[in-house]
Amino acid sequence: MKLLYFAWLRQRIGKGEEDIAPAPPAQNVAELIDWLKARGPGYAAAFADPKLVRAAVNQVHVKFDAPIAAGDEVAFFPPVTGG
Amino acid sequence: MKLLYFAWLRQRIGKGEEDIAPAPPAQNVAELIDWLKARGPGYAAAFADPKLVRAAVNQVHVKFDAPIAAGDEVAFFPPVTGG
Amino acid sequence: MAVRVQREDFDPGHEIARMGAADRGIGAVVSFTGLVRDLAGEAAIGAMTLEHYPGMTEKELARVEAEARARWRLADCLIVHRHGRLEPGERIVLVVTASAHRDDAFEACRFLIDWLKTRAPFWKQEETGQGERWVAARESDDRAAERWLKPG
Amino acid sequence: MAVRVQREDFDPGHEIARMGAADRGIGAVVSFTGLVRDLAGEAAIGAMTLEHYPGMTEKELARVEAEARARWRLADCLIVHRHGRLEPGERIVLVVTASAHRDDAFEACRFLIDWLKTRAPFWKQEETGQGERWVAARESDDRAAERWLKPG
Repeated sequence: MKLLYFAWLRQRIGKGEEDIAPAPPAQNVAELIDWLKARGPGYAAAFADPKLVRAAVNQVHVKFDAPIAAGDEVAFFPPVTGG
Repeated sequence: MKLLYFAWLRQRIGKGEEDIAPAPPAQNVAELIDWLKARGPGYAAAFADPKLVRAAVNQVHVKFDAPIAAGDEVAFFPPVTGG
Repeated sequence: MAVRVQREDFDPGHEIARMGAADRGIGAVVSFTGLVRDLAGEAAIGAMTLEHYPGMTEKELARVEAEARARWRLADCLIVHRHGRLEPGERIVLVVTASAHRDDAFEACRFLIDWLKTRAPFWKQEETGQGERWVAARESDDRAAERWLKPG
Repeated sequence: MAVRVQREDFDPGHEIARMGAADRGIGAVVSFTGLVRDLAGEAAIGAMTLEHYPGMTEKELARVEAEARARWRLADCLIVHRHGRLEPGERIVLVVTASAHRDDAFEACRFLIDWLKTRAPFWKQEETGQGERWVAARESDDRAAERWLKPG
């Protein structure tokens, strides 16, 4: 599973992307967040308030109950501020 | 009194402007239209359907009950179609 | 803040760039460019001639522009309207508005074009295969302008 | 119909002229140009850096553009969004829409900028006198986008 982090999530976690193999034992985005929070203080800080976090699976905006699978690209980021 | 005609009113009347002195015996725009209609067939054709005509006094849009005076510039034209 | 009535063409890009560069508080520049279409209703248009009322045109455009500045927070705005003979594809009118935020710039730009279409003394005569004809005012333009009379 | 994500500046005038010249049935071209302001809230901005999600950005912009084309009659439309470091006064984003009539061009242009502000994965980091900070999403942007969800 390929994970991507943007903006202040990237800064808190200390990297912009990582490949995790075997894939984490998570059926959906919410479970993946819980699994990541246990990985270390940077992850815990990044996901401390999940209301500030948005997710995309395979480059499509999703809610936290969206299912995920081993080959997916999952991205986490703050609400967007372009334009 | 300076009178101006635009678009198809100008074409029907056969001129774009004229000075009328002494000023026509009209207290308002409606009376001026009645006076003009009696001047000849071009004028009668131009003002045949007053609903198709708009007026300005001293370069300000007005309704037909607007008062007019000897030194005024009065213009007649169809509804505008710019832009 | 300016109003120009002219025969000559104008350059929307130049006006947008100039307006955006004038003030570092500007976050949004909206432009409307009106072009001569080759189809008006069913008849193919060869060209059109825009007649106007010199003197009154400038006053009406300035009045409309002052109204927009009173209703929205604008850093700048510009109306350029051409007159004379124009062929399909040629630019007729340009409205550019600049503001800190896009709401004001969009609303004011839309107001200005809606309003000048019913207030500014211009008349279009089209050249078609069947001869020349004066363009009738569109009810939809009246309705577009009237919605700005309602509060909110 | 195009979407571009790039570091380089763009030229609104060139895009407006190109779009207007493509089709003699186009009567209205509307553009929105977004610029970097030097004041965001109270703090003076030295510059900002726009981070984005390569791949997803282009897909989201294309999706938003397809939605606009489905909802309005557009002859053409274009979205250009920059990323990287930008200073006050620099252009960030351009939306241009072209249609036979101004209603469609205005509505679609407004929809596109409202929608891309809440859908396109860009994040702004501002450089202020007190250091760098990430710009928080504005509730007003969410509301602006949400109004397009309502029918009519």
